[in-house]
Amino acid sequence: MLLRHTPEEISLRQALTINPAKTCQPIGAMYAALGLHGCLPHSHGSQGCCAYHRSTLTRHYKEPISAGTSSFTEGASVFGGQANLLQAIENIFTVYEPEVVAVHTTCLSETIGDDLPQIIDKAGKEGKIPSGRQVIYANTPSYVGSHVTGFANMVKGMARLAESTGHKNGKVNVIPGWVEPADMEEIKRLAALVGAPIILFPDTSGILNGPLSGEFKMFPEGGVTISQLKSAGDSVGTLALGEWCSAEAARYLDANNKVPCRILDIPIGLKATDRFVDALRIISGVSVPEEVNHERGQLVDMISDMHQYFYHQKVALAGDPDQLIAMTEFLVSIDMWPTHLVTGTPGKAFEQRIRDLTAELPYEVNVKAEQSADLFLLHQWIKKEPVDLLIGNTYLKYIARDEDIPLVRWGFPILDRVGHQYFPTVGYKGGLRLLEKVLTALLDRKDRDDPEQSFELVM
Amino acid sequence: MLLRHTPEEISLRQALTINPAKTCQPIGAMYAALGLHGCLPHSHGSQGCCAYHRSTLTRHYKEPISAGTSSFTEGASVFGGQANLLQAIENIFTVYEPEVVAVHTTCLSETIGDDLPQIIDKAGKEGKIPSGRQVIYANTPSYVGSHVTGFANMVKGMARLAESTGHKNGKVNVIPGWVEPADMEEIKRLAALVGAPIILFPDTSGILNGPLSGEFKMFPEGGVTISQLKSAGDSVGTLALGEWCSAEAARYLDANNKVPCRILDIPIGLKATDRFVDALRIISGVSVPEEVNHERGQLVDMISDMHQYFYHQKVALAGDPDQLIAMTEFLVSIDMWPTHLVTGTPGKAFEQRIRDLTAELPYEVNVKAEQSADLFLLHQWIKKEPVDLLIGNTYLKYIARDEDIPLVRWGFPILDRVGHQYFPTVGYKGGLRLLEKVLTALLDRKDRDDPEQSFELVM
Amino acid sequence: MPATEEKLVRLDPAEIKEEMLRKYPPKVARRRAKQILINEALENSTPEITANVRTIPGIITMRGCTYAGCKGVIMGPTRDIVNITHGPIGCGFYSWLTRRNQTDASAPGAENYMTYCFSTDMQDKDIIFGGEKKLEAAIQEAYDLFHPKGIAVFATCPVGLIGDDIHAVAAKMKNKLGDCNVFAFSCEGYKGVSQSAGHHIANNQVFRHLVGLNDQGRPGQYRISLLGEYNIGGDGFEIDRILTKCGITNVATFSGNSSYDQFTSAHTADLNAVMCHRSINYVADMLEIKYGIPWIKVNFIGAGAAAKSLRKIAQYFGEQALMDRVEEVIAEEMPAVEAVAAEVRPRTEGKTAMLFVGGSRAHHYQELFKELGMRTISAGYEFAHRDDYEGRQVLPGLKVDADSRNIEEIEVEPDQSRYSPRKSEEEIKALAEAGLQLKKYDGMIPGMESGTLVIDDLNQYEAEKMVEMLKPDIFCAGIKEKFSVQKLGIPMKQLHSYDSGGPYAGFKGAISFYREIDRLVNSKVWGYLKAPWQENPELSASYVWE
Amino acid sequence: MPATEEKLVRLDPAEIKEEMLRKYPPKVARRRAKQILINEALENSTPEITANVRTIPGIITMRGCTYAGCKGVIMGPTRDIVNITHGPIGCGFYSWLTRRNQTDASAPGAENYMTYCFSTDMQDKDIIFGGEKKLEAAIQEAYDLFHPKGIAVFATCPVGLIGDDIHAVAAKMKNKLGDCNVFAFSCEGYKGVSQSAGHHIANNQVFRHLVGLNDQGRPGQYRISLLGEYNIGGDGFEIDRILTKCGITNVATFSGNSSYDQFTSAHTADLNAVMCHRSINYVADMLEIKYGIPWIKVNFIGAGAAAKSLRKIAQYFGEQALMDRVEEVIAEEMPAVEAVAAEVRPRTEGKTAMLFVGGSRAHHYQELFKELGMRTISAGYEFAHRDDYEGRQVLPGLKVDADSRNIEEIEVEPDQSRYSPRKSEEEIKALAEAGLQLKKYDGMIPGMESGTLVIDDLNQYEAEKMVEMLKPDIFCAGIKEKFSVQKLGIPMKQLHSYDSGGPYAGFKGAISFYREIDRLVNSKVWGYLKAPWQENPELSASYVWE
Repeated sequence: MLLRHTPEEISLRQALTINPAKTCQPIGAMYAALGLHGCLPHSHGSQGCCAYHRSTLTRHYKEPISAGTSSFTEGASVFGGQANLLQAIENIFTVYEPEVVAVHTTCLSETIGDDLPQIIDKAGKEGKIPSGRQVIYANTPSYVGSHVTGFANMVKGMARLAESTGHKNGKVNVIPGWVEPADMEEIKRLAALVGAPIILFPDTSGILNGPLSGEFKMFPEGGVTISQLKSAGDSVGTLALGEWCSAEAARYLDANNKVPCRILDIPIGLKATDRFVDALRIISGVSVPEEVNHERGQLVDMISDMHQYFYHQKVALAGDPDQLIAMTEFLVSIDMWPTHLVTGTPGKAFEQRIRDLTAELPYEVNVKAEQSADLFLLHQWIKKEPVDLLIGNTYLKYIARDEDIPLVRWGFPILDRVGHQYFPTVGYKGGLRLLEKVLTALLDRKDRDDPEQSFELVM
Repeated sequence: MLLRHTPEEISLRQALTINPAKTCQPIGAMYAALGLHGCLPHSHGSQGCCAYHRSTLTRHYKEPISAGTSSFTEGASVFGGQANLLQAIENIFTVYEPEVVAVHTTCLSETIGDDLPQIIDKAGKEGKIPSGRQVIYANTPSYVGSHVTGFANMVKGMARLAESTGHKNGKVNVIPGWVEPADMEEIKRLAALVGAPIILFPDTSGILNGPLSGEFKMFPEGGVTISQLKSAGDSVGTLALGEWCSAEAARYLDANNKVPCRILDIPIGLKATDRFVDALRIISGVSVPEEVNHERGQLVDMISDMHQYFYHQKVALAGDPDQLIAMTEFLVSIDMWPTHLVTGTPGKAFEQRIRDLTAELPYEVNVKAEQSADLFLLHQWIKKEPVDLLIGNTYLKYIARDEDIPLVRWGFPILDRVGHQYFPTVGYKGGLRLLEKVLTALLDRKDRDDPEQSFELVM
Repeated sequence: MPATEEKLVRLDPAEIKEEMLRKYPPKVARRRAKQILINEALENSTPEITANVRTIPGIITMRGCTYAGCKGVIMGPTRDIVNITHGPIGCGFYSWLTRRNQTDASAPGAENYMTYCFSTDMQDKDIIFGGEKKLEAAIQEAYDLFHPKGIAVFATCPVGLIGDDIHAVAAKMKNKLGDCNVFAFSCEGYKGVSQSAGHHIANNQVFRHLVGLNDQGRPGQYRISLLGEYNIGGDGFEIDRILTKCGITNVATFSGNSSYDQFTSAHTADLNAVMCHRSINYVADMLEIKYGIPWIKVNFIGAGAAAKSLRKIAQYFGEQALMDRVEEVIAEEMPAVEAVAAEVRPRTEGKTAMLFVGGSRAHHYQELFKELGMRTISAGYEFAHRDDYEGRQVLPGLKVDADSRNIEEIEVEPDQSRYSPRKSEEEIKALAEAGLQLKKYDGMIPGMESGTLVIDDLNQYEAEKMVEMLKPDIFCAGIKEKFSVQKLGIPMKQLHSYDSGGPYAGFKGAISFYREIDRLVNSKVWGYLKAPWQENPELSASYVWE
Repeated sequence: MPATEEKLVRLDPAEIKEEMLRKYPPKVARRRAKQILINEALENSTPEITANVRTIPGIITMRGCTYAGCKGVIMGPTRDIVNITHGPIGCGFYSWLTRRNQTDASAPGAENYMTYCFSTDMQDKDIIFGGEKKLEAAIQEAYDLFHPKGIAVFATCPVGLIGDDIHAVAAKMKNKLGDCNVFAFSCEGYKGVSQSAGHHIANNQVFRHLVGLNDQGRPGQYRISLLGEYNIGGDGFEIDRILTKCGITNVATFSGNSSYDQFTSAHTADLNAVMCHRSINYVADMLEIKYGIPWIKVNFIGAGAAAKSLRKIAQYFGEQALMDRVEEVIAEEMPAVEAVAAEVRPRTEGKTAMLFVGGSRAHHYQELFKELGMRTISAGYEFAHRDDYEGRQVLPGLKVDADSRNIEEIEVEPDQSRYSPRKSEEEIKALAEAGLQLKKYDGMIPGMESGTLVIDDLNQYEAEKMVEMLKPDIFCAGIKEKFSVQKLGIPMKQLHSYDSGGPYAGFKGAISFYREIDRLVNSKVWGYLKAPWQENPELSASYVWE
C-alpha cells in the first residue's frame, strides 16, 4: 500500500497536518499575476519559495513559468529585504522588460515586516521603475489562509489599479476566481455569446496554455491589460465568481470606485452557470441567444441520458472552497451524493454552505475546512464510509490506488494528466466535460468489474 | 473470457465473417440523410431494416432517430415495392410534413429491382409530393460495400440537387465525410476562423446532438438546406474529405456542374488538418489568422509535452477507411506505431495507403480491408503480437477486456460512452482531445500497473 | 397525481382518439381506428381490437421484422449454438449483442457463442449466382473453428428471393459433419407483419429439430419448463433462484439462459409454465399434444404475480410439502419487497404510466406499477395478436389473413414412445374446479380500467400526440421511442432492454424495479428543462447588486 | 551535426559571453562575468571560475533554497523517518513526493513515510507567540500515530526569525519518547546561497545524530557505502544490482533508498564511494577522520564510467578474486550496452548538448553523451563550488564568504572505540602509485573541450540567449527550465527528475539513456513548429484542383 500507515481510526490532531489539502498564499498570488498581460510575478523572499511555486505551476501547466525572487540571504532576513527588492526591480525592468511586476510577500518578508508600498514607492522615486511601467503588490503571509487567500489578495492588488473617470464604460467586471486558462476563455466566450461586454481579471488564457511555435515568449499575448484594469473603475458592476477567490477585490471596487458588485458561485454545473448567464443578461439588458439555450439543453440532455449511471453514487472531494461549493451543487443537482469533503482553506461558512447544499441527502456529509482538514482525514473517512468516486487533485491518486476507487482529476494541482489547460469545466460545455469524465470513470470501473454475464455492450 | 473461442492460430476463412468491422449500406444512407435540414430518411425494404438502423443510431447518439419504412410484406417482395413506396411518400408528407424525404434501398428492394427514380417520378405525377418538397434517393444494396458506401451514395444523392446558374457563389463545398455532429460543427468553426465561406453537406450538427428542452422536434434546426445544396452547383470548388465517403459526390459535381474538386483526408490530427486549412486559405485567398496558428501550436505543444508516454506505443485499430487513414497518419506523426488495422469496407487502395503511411515502422503492419477483415482476425493478430492500445468502436471492448488492453472509443458505433456527440476529434482541438484520450488510457494503465516504488506523482 | 387526474377528467378518451387520427389520410385513419380501443367495462365480454395486421408504409412504427423475432429474440439467448446469419452483413451486425438476454456460461468448459456474430456476409455475386455454396463453406468453417453441438442458419430477405435452399444445405452439412446438428430458419424479414412471425418460425424449428432428442432431462421432484422467458437483465436468473429455493426444477427455459441440451430434453418436464403468451403459447400446445405436458400461464413480473404463479405451480403438483415450501419462500421474500414498496410509494402513488411494448410485457408490467400505486392510463402491444389483448377465448374465431397464412403451423400428434399425459382428465377437471385453469389466459384488456386507451402497434406520431395530451409520469417502450419521449420531458423506461437495469422479475426484481421507477419519475433533471430567463424573460427588474 | 559545427566556428565564445552580458546593468554584468568561463586547455592548471556565490535579486535563477537541499534532497529519500516540516504549509507541500527518489519498501512490515507530507502548518498566532509548543504536539501526534524509529524536524524561514529552538524541542521529545530518535535541522530557506547549504546542514546532522549508533552493519566481504547517490528514477537500484552481482556489499547509501539503520551503521563500511562530490564530500572526510574509512570518487553515470568505478573499487580492496569478478560482470553487461549504442549512435553522432544541473550531474552526464558521440558545448552547475569545477586542489585556497560562514563545519576527531584505519599509510601510497588516488576529484572543467562555455548558476535569460545562438540539439536542466527551452524547439531533458525516465546509472541505465536521448533528439514533433502557410505564405499559386 502506498499509504500503508493511515489507520481507519480517527484520532484528534491539533498540531500535525498530514497530506495537506492546501498550500501557501504566494503561489496563488503568482498564478493570479500571470493573468495580467506583460506581468512578471516577483516573490519577495528566499529563492526557494519562487523555485517551488514555479515548479508546481510548471508541472500543472507544462508551460514555462517566469518569476523573479528577492533571493534573501541571512543578512537580508536580519536587516530587511528592501535592498534586495530595489535591486530586483531594477534588474527585472532592465533585463526582462515587463510592463508590470507583481510583487508578493512570503512568510519570511512578512515576519520581518518589510513594507512593500514603501519600498515600491522608493523604487519609483529612485527611477527604478521605467515610466509607463507598473509595480503592483499583495501581502501574502504563508501562515494565513492558503493559496486561495494569496490568489484573492493579488486579485485585489489588481483592483487597486482601477480608476474612476466618472464616465461608465458600459462593461461588467467579471472576476473568474481560480479557474483554468481554458475556463477563463470559456467565460469570455459565454459572455460574448450573451452579448455582455466584460472586463475579465485575472485572465490566464493564452498565457498558460500557449502554443509550441519555435519562439519563447516570456510575456505571451493574452492577460488583462493595465488599461483594462484602470477602466474597471468605470464598469457598471462587478460579478465576483467565488466568495473566497474573488469577493475581496469586488468589494474593494465597490467601496473605492462605487462599482456595485454581486458575489456568485463559479459557473460550474448547470445551476451556477444559469445564475451567471442570467446575471449577465439582466445587467447588460440583452436577451440570451438560442445558441446558449442550445448548449444548456445539451447539458440537460446528457444528464437525463446517463442519469442511471451516476444516480446516488457517493463521491469524496478535496479542493478549494469556491470550486467545491460549485461542484457540490452540480453533483447534488444530478442526484449524486457528495459524501466527504475537505479543504485546507479555513472557513466555517464553507462548511455551512456545503451542509445547506447537501441537506436533502439521507445522511449528513463529512465536511471540514481547517488545518486538520487534510487528505489524511479524507482517507480515514473513506475507509470508514467507502465512496464510488474521488474528485480532486493529483495527490488523491494515492488514495485512489490504495482503496481502488476511480479518480476524476480536477482542481489544483494536476501534475500527471493533461487536458485541463485546454478544455473548460465551467459553463455548459464544461458541465458536459465534467459529466463525461465522471461517466468514464464510473463506466470504466463497471466494465472492469461486471461479471461476464452482465458485461454490457450498450450503456 | 468473453471471446473464449477465438484461437491464436489464424485459419483461412473465405465464407464466414465473424464479428464484422462494418455494417450494411442503408444505415450510412440514413445517417447522411439526417444531415439534411427537414429531412425524413426512408428505408425502402422490410420494416426490420429501418428498426435496426434507427436503434443503432439512437444508441450511438442517445437522440431520437426518425425514419420511415416501406414495410414490405411477402406480397410486396414478390410484386415489387412500388405501391408501398407511393403510399409511404403520401403518408409521410401528410403526417410528418418533412421538407425532404431521402429514400434509400435495401438488399430486398435491390434484389427485386425496384426503380426508385421511376417510382419517385410517379409519386410526383400523382401529386403525392407537395410542391416545394423534395424526394431524393440513393441505391444502397446491402450486399455491396458497407455502411460507408451507403453514406457516400446518399451524399451523392444530395449532390444531385446542385444547380448551376452560371454565377459562382464564391463558396467552397466541403463534404466532411462520416464524422460526428461535433466534428461538422468544428469544421464550420475552423472554416469561419480562416474566413472561407463554405457549404457543408451533409451536416448533422444540431440535429444529432440536440438539447433537452421539453419539446420534441422531429426536424431540428441545423442541417444543410435544399437551397444551399442547389447553390453547391455554383461553388468555386469542392473539398471532399475522405476518398471513401466523399469523393463520389465531389466528382459528380465536377462532372455535372463543372465544380472542380480535390480529395483530402479527413482533418484528423495535425498534418491532415494543416492540409485542410491550407487548402481553404488558398482557395479563398485569405491568410490564416493567428487564432488558428494558436490552436495548432497548442496541439504541437501537447505532442511535445507528453511525447515520452506515447512514443512507440503499439496500437490496434478497427474502423472505416477514411477515418483509419487519417488516424494512422496522426499516430505515426507523433511516433506511435499503428500495428494491426482492419476495416470491413473493401479496398486495396486502403491497404496500400496504410502501408505507405507506416513505411517507416521497423516492421510491416497487419492491414486488411475485405470481408474477412473482421474483429475476429484483429483479435487473432493481437494474440500473436500484443499491443498497448486499442482504438475503435464499442465492439472492441470485448477484446479489450479479454486481453487487458486499454481502449479508446472512436468511430462508429459507440454504444457505451458519451462525449463523441459533443466534442470533436477533427481539427486541432480534436487532436488535443484524441491525445488526451490516448494519454488517459495509457497513463491510467501505467498508474494501475506501476510497482509502488515507481508510482509517479508527476507525469 | 392531481395534474394528471385533471387531464384525464377533462379529456374524454374519444376526443383523444379523434385527435390522434385527425391528421391521417382517410385510409390510414380508418385502419388505425380499429387498432385504437377505448376500454369499457363490459358485463362479461371484452371489447374487440384489431391486431397482428400490417403496419402502414411510411408510418413510423416500433416494429421490427421476422428475422429479428427469430434470430434476435428466440434463438439469440442460447449460448452453445452457433447462429449463422445467411445474408448481407447488416442483419447479423444489428442483432449482435444488442439484446440483454444474459447467459451463465461460467461452468468450466462451457461454450458461449453469444458474444460472436457469424454471417455469410453475402456479396453481389452471391445474390446473382446464389449463396448456397458460400453458406455451405461458412458452416464448414464454423465447424472447423468451434466444433459446436449445433449450428443454426438464419435467412435474411434476399435469401428467399434468390431461392437458396437453406434447409437442404443444413441437412447436407448435418449429415456430412455427423456430430453437429445443423438446422435452418426461413425467417426472411418481409414475412408476416412483425417479429411475431419470427417467433413462430423459430419455435417451430426448435420443436422440430431439438425437442425430444434427449430423454435425460435435468432430474428433480417437481420438474417444469419455463416458456417465453428470455432472461433480459437476468430475469430468468431470479426466477430460477426462486424456483430452486422452492424445490422446483427448471428443466428448460425457452429460451433465456438456455443451452442446446435444455431444448432437447424439454419434453421430459411435467408442466410448462408460460410467461410470454404471445411468443410461445403454440409451443405449449404442441408439447401437450405430442408429449402430454399440460401448461399454465404464469407471470413473475410483480411480487404479487410471482407469488401467485408459484402457488399455481404448487397447486398443479398438488403436494402439501411443495405448497408449504412455496408459502415459506413467499413469506421469506415478501418483507424486503414490501419494505421498499413502502419507502418508494409515497413518491410514486397516483402517478400514471403508459406501456407499449412486446407481446406480454405491456400487460405484465402493469402489475409492478400497481404495486407502486401507479395507474396505467394507456397500453398496447407492438406485435401481439387479439388473444393477447382479449384472451384465448377469441382464438377459434381468429381469421387467418394473407400475412399469417404464410407462417407455418405445425400439425403434431402424440409421440408413439414419448407421449404420457401428466394429468388425467379427472385431475385436470379437479384442478379447474379448485380454481386452477390450465391453458388459460384472459389477455391484457380485462385488467385495465375503463376509459383507458388500448392501442395496437402504436407509432411515433400517435405516441407524441398522446403524451402531449395525457402527460403521463412515465412512458414505457423500446430504444427507438426512448428519446423522442424524453425530449418531451417525460421519463421513459425501456421494457425491451430495461435500459441497463434488471432483473425486474420475481421478488428481488420487484425491488429493483421499484427503485428504478422512483429514480426515473423523481429525477431532478425533469425540472431543468427551462432556463431562468426562459421562465422569467422580462428584463424590467434591473439587476440586484449586493 | 554540420549546422552546429558551423555555428561554433562562426561564433567566437567571447562574443557569445559578451552578448549574454550586454543587457545587464553594469553591476550585474561584472558579477556574472566571473561566473561565465570560456574553457581553455591550459598546460597543467585549470581556469578559475566564481561559484557558490549569491544569486542576484531579480535574476531568474534555477536555484532553490537550503530547506529544499536539506529536507528535499538529502533527507527526503529515507523511507522510515517521519520528516516534519516546521513552518507554514507551503514548504512541506512543495517537497511532497516531487522528487523521484525511489525507495523499496516492499519488505514485509517495512515502514514508508515518503508518501506522506507532515507539517506543523504554522498559523499567524504561532508566528506571533512562537511555534515550539505546536512542534512538540506535532511530534507527539506523529509518534502516537506511527511509532517511527526516527522523527526529523525541518525549520523553514520564519522559524529562525521567531527564535523557535527546534533542537531543544527535539531533544526534549527524544528524551520523552524514549524509543524514537528525534532530531532537527536548522535549514531555513534564507541560509547560504543555494541548496548546497541545505545538503551540508542535513549531512552534518545525519553524521551527528545517526552515524555510529549501530555497529551491526550489513555483513559482506567487500563492504562499501555509496555517498551522494539519491536513487532518482531507480539509479541506486541499478548500482546495487551491479554491486551485488560483483559480490560487493552496499552497507549504506547516502541517501537514496536509505533507511534509518543504514545511516546508523554506515561507519562499519570499509570504503566510501562518492558519487555526488558536491553534496557530500565533507561527510566522506568526516567518516575517514572519525572512523578511518578512506573514500574514492566514483561515477556510475555512463557505462564506461561505471566499469571504471567498479575497477577502482576492486583495486581498492586489492583482491584478485574481486578484480576477476568485476571483469566478468563488465564483460557480461557491456555487449547489450554496446549493441544499443551502435544502433542509436548513427542518429546522435555529432549532435551537441548543454548541461546545467546540480552539483555533479552536469559533469557525470557528459560521459553518457560522449558514448552517444555527442559533444557538450556548454555546461555548468546550479549550486556547486569551485572544487566541483576545478578539482579538489583548490579547496585549501577557497575563501569563506559571509554566506558560507554561517553554515556549520563540524570538527571531528578519531572515535575512541570505533576508529580503525582500513588502509595503512603504505597501502594508500601503494594504491596511489598503482594509479588509484584516494579522495581525488578533478572537477568538470578539465574534461571539457577548449572553447566550450562553463557557466555557474545559469539563469533563464542567459539560457535563452545561448540556446538561440548555439542551437544545441539537446539542453539539460530542471523542470523550471524545461518548457522555456522547448518553446524554442530544442528538446529538453530534465536531469533532476529524469522527466519520468530512468534509471540512467550503470549498464542498464546507459541503455535507457541512449534510447531516451534518441527519442528526444529525433522526435518528429520538432519538425512541426511551423504550419505550411507559415513556411509558404504566398498565395500566388491558385489552388490546384484534381
